Amino acid sequence: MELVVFVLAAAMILVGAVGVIVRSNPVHAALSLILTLFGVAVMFVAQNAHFLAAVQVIVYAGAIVVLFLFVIMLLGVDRSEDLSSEPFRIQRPLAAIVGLGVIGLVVAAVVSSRDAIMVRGTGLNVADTVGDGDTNIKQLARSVFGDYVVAFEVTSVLLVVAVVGTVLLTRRVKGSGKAS
Amino acid sequence: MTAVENVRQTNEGAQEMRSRSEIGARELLREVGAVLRMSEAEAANLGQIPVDPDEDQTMIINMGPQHPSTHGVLRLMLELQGETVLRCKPIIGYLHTGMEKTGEELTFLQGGTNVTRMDYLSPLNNELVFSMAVEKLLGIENDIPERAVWMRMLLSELNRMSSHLLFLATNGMDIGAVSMMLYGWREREEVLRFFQKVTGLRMNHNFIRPGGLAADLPAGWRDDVLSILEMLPPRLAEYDILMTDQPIWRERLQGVGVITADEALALGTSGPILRSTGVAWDLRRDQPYLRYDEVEFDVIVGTYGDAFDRYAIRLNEIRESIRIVYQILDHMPLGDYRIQNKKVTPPPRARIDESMEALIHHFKIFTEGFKVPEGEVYVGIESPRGEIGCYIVSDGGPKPYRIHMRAPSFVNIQALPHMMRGGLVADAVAVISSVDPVLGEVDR
Amino acid sequence: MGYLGGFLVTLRQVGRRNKVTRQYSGGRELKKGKPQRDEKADKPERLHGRHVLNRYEDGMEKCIGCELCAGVCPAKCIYVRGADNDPENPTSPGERFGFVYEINYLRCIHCDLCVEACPTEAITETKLFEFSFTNRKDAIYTKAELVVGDDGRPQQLPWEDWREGEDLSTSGWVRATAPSGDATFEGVVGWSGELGYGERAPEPEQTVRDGGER
Amino acid sequence: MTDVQEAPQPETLHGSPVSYSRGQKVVHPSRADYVKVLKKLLDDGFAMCSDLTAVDYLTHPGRELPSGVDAERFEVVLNLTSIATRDRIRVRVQVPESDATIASLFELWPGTEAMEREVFDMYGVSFDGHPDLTRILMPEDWDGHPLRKDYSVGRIPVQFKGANS
Amino acid sequence: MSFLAAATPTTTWYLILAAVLFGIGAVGVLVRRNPLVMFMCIELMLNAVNLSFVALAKKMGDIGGQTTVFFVMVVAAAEVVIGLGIIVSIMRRRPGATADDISALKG
Amino acid sequence: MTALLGLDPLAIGDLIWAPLLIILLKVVVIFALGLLVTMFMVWFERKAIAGMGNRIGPNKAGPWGLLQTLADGIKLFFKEDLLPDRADRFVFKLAPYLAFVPAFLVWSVIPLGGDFSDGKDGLVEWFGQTTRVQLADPPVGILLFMALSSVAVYGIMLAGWSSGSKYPLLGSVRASAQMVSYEAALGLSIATVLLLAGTLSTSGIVGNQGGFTDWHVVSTGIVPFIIFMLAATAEMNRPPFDLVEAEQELVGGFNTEYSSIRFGLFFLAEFMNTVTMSGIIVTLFFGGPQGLFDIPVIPGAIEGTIWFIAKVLVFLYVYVWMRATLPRFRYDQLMDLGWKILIPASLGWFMLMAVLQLGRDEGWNRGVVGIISGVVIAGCAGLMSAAVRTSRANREREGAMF
Repeated sequence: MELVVFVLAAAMILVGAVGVIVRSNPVHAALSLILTLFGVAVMFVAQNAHFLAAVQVIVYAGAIVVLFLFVIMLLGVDRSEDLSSEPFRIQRPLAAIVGLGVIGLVVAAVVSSRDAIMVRGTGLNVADTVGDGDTNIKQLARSVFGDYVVAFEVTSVLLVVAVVGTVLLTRRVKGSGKAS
Repeated sequence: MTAVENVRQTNEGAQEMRSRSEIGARELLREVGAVLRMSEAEAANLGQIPVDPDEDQTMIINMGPQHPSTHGVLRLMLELQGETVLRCKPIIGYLHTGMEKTGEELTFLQGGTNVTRMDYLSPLNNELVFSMAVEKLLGIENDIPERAVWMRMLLSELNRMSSHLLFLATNGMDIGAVSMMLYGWREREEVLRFFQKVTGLRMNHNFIRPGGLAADLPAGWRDDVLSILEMLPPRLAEYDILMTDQPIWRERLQGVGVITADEALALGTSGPILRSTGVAWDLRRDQPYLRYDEVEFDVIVGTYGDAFDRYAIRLNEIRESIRIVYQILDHMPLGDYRIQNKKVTPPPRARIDESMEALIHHFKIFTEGFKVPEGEVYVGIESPRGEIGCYIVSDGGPKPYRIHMRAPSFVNIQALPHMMRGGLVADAVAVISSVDPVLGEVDR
Repeated sequence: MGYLGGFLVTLRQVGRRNKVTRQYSGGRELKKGKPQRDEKADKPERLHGRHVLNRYEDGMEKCIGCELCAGVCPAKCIYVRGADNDPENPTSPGERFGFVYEINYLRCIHCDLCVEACPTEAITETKLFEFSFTNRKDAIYTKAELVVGDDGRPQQLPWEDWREGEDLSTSGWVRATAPSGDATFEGVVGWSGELGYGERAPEPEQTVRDGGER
Repeated sequence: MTDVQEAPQPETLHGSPVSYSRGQKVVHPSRADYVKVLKKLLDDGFAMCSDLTAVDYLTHPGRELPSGVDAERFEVVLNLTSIATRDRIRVRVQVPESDATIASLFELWPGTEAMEREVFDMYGVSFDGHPDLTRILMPEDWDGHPLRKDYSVGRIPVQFKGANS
Repeated sequence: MSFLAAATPTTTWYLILAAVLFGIGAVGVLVRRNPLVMFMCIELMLNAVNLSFVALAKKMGDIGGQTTVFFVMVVAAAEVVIGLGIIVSIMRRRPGATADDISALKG
Repeated sequence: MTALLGLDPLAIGDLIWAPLLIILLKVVVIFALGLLVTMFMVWFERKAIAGMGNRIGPNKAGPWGLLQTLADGIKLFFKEDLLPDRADRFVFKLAPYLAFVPAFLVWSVIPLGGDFSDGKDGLVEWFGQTTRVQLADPPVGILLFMALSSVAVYGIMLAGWSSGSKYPLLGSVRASAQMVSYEAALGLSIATVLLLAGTLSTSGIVGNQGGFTDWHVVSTGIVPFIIFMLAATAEMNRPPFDLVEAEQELVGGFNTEYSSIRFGLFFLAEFMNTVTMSGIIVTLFFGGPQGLFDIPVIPGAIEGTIWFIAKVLVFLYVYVWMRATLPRFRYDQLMDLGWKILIPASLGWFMLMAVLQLGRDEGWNRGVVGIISGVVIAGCAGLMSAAVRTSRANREREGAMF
């Protein structure tokens, strides 16, 4: 059963990922990205990370990709990009080589070090065994607001900075349009 | 340049709004209303900017002729930046049926059936202005029986109510208050039911004729009118609660579609649009016709010239009309409802059997129509939408040589681009609604 | 109040007795023979509807083929051709009768000018306006369809939806008996008798209609 | 039967003859004086141009005009309204067929824009200086000007069953 | 059902999947020129990392992995907001800009 | 695997046929119920709004027009399916399903009934099996709802974009901005509930609301409920926030180019959303299937469902009522309401509740905590309104951009 889930989700992830890089239309690329994100969310559930799965969908699919689409529509750049022409002839083969190289290296590292992965922490509380549905969330909350509370605060600041920065970036002062 | 050459130059698409890269600065300036809105220096400054089509992503969108809120077949070309309206160009003519040409083919007796179809929301006012113009040409305008005059006032004011009620309905609908739509129609229905009782038709009555009216008021008319007058005020109070007091409603209309008094005058607008800018111009009071100088009523004016003022003016004009109708009920005299002029009015049916002369008159009026002396005349009255005027040239025959109707909506529509500029698409809808154009009258 | 006041207004309408709309489906008969639940709006006396050609009380047709109605029609929707009566078996009391009489209802605007023009009160309008056609031919009513039946009632054609009372008084009655503004003719009947109805009473006098002397 | 009641001494307004039609005041400026007279009328307080239309006098040439005004085929008719004095005045300008052009009043009353377009559309009278002289009611590719008297009315025969029998 | 139960995906499977996803994302960044799509490819790479974090968190029994993923998501959101802001302001000025035009940022 | 199906007690232990059948039955019944309720909702809305407009409403198909929706559905199904020339074919066809599926999935996490009295925790005995009257009860139930409602925007956005037409495009741009803006207020108002409930599971949230005073609408103060109600209305494009469709402005917005059954799916999704959103409101704030009193005669297993339906009906009526009464907001007013009022208010209220909760846990003096937090919130509100005023003044000074 778990295998079925894995295979289906992996297929979603890979098809989506390939779609992102081969679909010429940005909207289609964004749709493929959603497919990948959903696959990843399913993987999260299979790994007992329910909360993250939900957040994955809410944040990534619900906000980030919506923003992408919003920008695409706002700018009207939804015309298909011509993928057949390339500015540097060497770019694509090079990219393929680099990509394959990265994949190969990481896979090799994973395979060679698989025995080195050992149980380090106190273990994940899983609802099936504990019998409390919220256990994963509680554990995560304790971690975020306990051990990593400084990181949490810094991230909040980062978000605020991002919001303010974006507002400044896109604000159009009257008269500045003439400058170009 | 002769006219014929000019025609050849205007090819398909000439009416349409063109993209900024295709037009010069002057044309652009005119379209955004520079003539009215900006100081010369400001306009000149604007004109010097080279228009770079890539600089801003604008979109030209057609609102209409098939759009739910363009009140028929009005077509607006809007240039949008995001949702902000930069330019607007009204394009009309989709309902053009050549009524002025048809009017030249119909006798003065039949003419009523033609003009009544122009502004189909206030048909009685159309008939009234036509009849008054014909009567002026005939020289009988002072001989119209009192009862006919007061009946005309009664019908005209009731028609104003029904027209304004429909405005409230459509305005509510355009802003998204769906119930208001039905309430407006509901109340208008009561008025139309009275019209149906009087004239036999709900609209396009052909009831007000040159020389008087087609028939007398039916039995029980006073009770019917009174029931309408008693029904309306509480309903209007409901509208106040539903819309006037509603903060969303105010937010949607206040400060939207603003026009100043100078602009409104220069553009020739009349009626509630002109009055919303603070100009108290109402032909009923300022150039009294019928017996409007004998009744008491207030001319409702606005202050800000925005869509809310125009809404409030129409709402309160219904109240004023109620006031007038009460006075009409008090005044309504007995007597003839048609002028006793054998050339204009067909004889009573009972006389046909008695008198050969009456039969001849009957035949003459219904086949050839009555002849109207040579001359030309313009009569303007206050229709619910503004000044409706009738310009008739007669060559002495039974048919008008030229009949021209000054349609208030046709003129008012020109104010749309000036009111819409800088607003959002939703504001554009509110503005169209607040101008309340009737396309039958615009295109004629 | 502000935001919430309107809610009371809308809520107050719920359950109101006199609905604006009525149970009406365009005159379609759902089940043959069963009484219809559909109701039509009440029609006032003067309503302009489909025309009829009337007959005298003795069954003679009133139309004399004078073409006044065709001449006055602003929409040019009436076609009349008169013919001489057969002296042995006259169709109408006069010399001539309407041999061909047609109205094209695709053009008729129901302005009632024909009714006013008719010197013999031959053409009047009933209160029926629910008649629709699926082809242009059906829209042209010939004399055979327009003329009243032997009981003086309009013929009820299969595609028309007649209801109680719609064939009773006709629009022409008010205008034809009206004094055209001439006070001396108020209350005078100027209307010849009709098959099925006899002579119609005149409208009440103005003073009565206006609710007493003023 | 005449309705233009000439005053004992020809009345003029801003140098143009004035007549009265059914008691309504009518000014008859020449085409050359047209804009000038109207500018003066605007300054006189006629702030609103209620109506602008035209008449084609092709089949009715013998109409009454005050002396000094030559009848031409077209006549552009304006109705001005003064809000201040609650007054109306009518302006009739003769426009010859051979050169059916007249100055536009767009600069004086921007509201004449649509009305002038309508006159152009219906009569083929051109308005010099009009910013956008295109057809307004008729389709852009329409031939001719429908309200001219030599433009036929056109008829669609009404269908009857017995008309041919 | 037995053959399905026989092969249960281990952590290694997840890690390899993450590696492939990361590689695809990297290739996308190198190949595509539309800045928006490049951005999406970066999201792919981030997701690959997230996936491996979660897989390892389960394997190693440490909630810290999931915590990290949580932070990555938040940072990703912030990054996207800023990135899209920049792209919008560039594209407004020159529609059809590609990644090559971002050199305009150098001012 | 149990993780995927949620914590239904049926699924714990060995898979045997009877529970599996019950699960399947539940899926079928709840899906059918969803469709049925939606059909009823369409009829109900039309009938109720007709009443408010002094009309009769649907009255021909079936008794009191009950089958009107079915008739409309059949009609839509047999209509010609139009595909605009400039449409993006694949996305155009995909979009209705993207709108439809999430609307139905939310239905699966709402507790439709159950016996919450005497610590029974919503479990009922049906056919000898203990189960919940709820399709699935995942530990992150309410987050699932959030996720699905944020996915639902794709159907609308993509429908507008793929039509290749301008009005739908405007509609879809409006949709995306509106959804993103109101999602935040929605989430923050839910957070207040979660703070009290201490769980993300929907049945857990219901279980936390025992008596009337424990209903979250009371215990969180009424503010989060009002915010949720407004944000939810905006989230599902109901009037007065139906800018996405706004037939008076955008002709129909995103679904302008849709016809036939594809339009039907959008239509269905919209009304399904209304129903599910009412269900979520009842679950979050009004104690879900928990009753105020015992209804005599009726067994406890069904009683909860009756209460649930009654409460949902109230909200359905409120939605219809709002549609009949309120004029539509304008785009900028909508954004102002979302960003300047709802989000700060929900955030402030969340902080207040958090502080009060903390105070309760730590045993602080309630009055002091209340006063201090009140002062802080008032200060923040003052700052906020000052900022809003300044920006409005700036905007007015700079005027519309041309």
